[in-house]
Amino acid sequence: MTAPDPLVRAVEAILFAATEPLTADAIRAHVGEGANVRAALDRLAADYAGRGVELVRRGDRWHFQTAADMAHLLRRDREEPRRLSRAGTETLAIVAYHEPVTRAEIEAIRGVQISKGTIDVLMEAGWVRPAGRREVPGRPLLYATTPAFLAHFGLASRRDLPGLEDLRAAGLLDPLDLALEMQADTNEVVKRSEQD
Amino acid sequence: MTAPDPLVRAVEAILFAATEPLTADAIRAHVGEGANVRAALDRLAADYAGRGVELVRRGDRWHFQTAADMAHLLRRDREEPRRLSRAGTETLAIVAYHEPVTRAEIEAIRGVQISKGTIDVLMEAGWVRPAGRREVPGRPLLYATTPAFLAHFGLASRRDLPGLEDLRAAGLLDPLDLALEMQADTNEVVKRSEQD
Amino acid sequence: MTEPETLTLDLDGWEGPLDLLLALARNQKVNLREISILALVDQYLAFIEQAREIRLELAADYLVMAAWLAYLKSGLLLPRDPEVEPSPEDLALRLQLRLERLNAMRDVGARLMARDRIGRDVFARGSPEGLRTMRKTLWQAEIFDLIAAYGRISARTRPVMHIVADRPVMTLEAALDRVARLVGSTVDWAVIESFLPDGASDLFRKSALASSFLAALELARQGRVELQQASPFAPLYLRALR
Repeated sequence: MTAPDPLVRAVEAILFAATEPLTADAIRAHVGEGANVRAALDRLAADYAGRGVELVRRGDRWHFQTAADMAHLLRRDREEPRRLSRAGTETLAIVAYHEPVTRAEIEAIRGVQISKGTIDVLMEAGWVRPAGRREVPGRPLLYATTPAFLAHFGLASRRDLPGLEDLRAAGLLDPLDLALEMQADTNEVVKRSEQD
Repeated sequence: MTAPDPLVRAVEAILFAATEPLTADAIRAHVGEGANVRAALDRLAADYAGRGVELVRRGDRWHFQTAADMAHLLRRDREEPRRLSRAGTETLAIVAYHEPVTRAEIEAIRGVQISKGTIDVLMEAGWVRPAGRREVPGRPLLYATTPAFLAHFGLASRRDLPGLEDLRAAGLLDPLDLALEMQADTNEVVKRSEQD
Repeated sequence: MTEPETLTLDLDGWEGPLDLLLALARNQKVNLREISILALVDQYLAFIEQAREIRLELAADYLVMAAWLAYLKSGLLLPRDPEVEPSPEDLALRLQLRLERLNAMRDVGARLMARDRIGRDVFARGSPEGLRTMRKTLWQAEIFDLIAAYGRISARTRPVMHIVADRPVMTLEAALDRVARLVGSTVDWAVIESFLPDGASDLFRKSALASSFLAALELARQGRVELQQASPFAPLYLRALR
């Protein structure tokens, strides 16, 4: 490596020392206002490209992590992160691809009620957060993903979600009223068949 | 940086992800027997020389650490404004009007005991300092105000503090009794002028 | 197509009727856009029938879906009634869309889980030094707070001298003298106000009235005058007792 300038060294040290991904603003709080942190980050990303450790951007936060192709060397004697249940995986996908989304909308897509614990597990993992309320009767809580979600799954932004464009083009991410409408139909059929 | 060979990249990733310093043998357990780990470590040490992060050897163990001269950047001061408590304000006022005073004298004047923290806060704020000891049995510590105290409160000297007569004139002394008496006088004047 | 027996054994594994329908649809081994809804409905109803035969407890939502699918099936088979909205074809399309939607979320969920994940495939620094924020309290107080505090302490702890303004008053002794003297000079009942000095200021009159009243009570106690009052707050009369 060529010896970098003091600002690059400072940003490098700060990101190495940080316990979580940092925004450029958070870095600036350490190195001083007026520092061109973005330029330093770009320089660092270039310096580390192709090394065993890489500087990556996740959303508006940056962090160092080991190169993905080193996984086989590092996995040994490490426990896998807790495996998410099918309900958890689907719920996370629905939140990520539809956010912000209500619990009722999640249930409409899955066609089944979700147990209380499902969203709790995702929030505990730090991947999902409450994101205000939808201004409709009942003001249901909305859920969205977090910066930690992007970091954990190695996404530079939500646009990097796998298959996002294809799903959008196929109309599969359209608003959910169609699905909800059908549920209403179902309920109506039940009522009718009860009357018969 | 020039792109390093796979072994160097592997050792780099392993050391980065390790939770504690590793021996060359421990690294070899990850990358495979027969690997020239020492050569890779030397190459890494050279690569990182002069950067914000350094590869250091402690005994027979290796680890990355942030460069020593960057330590001051890993800390960040944040100032949080906070209002002085009533006890703190009163204690400060007594020190200002009576300095130098002992803690026992402050308590006698306040008529209330003061907690240890109260004077600590005033010293932390930089407004009060220890000012020797009173040469009486027990040699109690004396407290006085600081130049920073004068600066903060916009006083050229302690003589600028309003005296008791000023306080009385401003209604700050025994304010309740005075106010009532004045009101009674006013009422009388009104009645008299009504009779005239 | 999977044998119904297998499905029956697997019932606990289904996350609701839509999940079961999707599994059945996937078994048609075609793109979900080309599935036969009628065949799907038949498979679902057959499965529910099978479950009932072996007296398996079926959750209500499975039965609701069965009822809805039976309704959909009859709509698709019978000659079309233009009065019925939405049309059975619309309903079939929506069912297919729902299955596609769920299928898509299941797919991308799996793709998400297969990404290079932190702590499994890629790793953050194992022992970061950590960044520290040193909180420094910036104590705030104004000069007025300081002065007011000192005033408060002084008020609280200094011996307080109460100065009563000099006011015109008639003492009890003076009133006793005056009332005793004046009541002796008349024989008739006289109202107490007639014992008050003329031309006194309002404040002095009040004081004189209060003192004269006390004097009247004292003289009555001594048996020197008698008092008379028709009702509370009515005029109070005095006359000398002989």
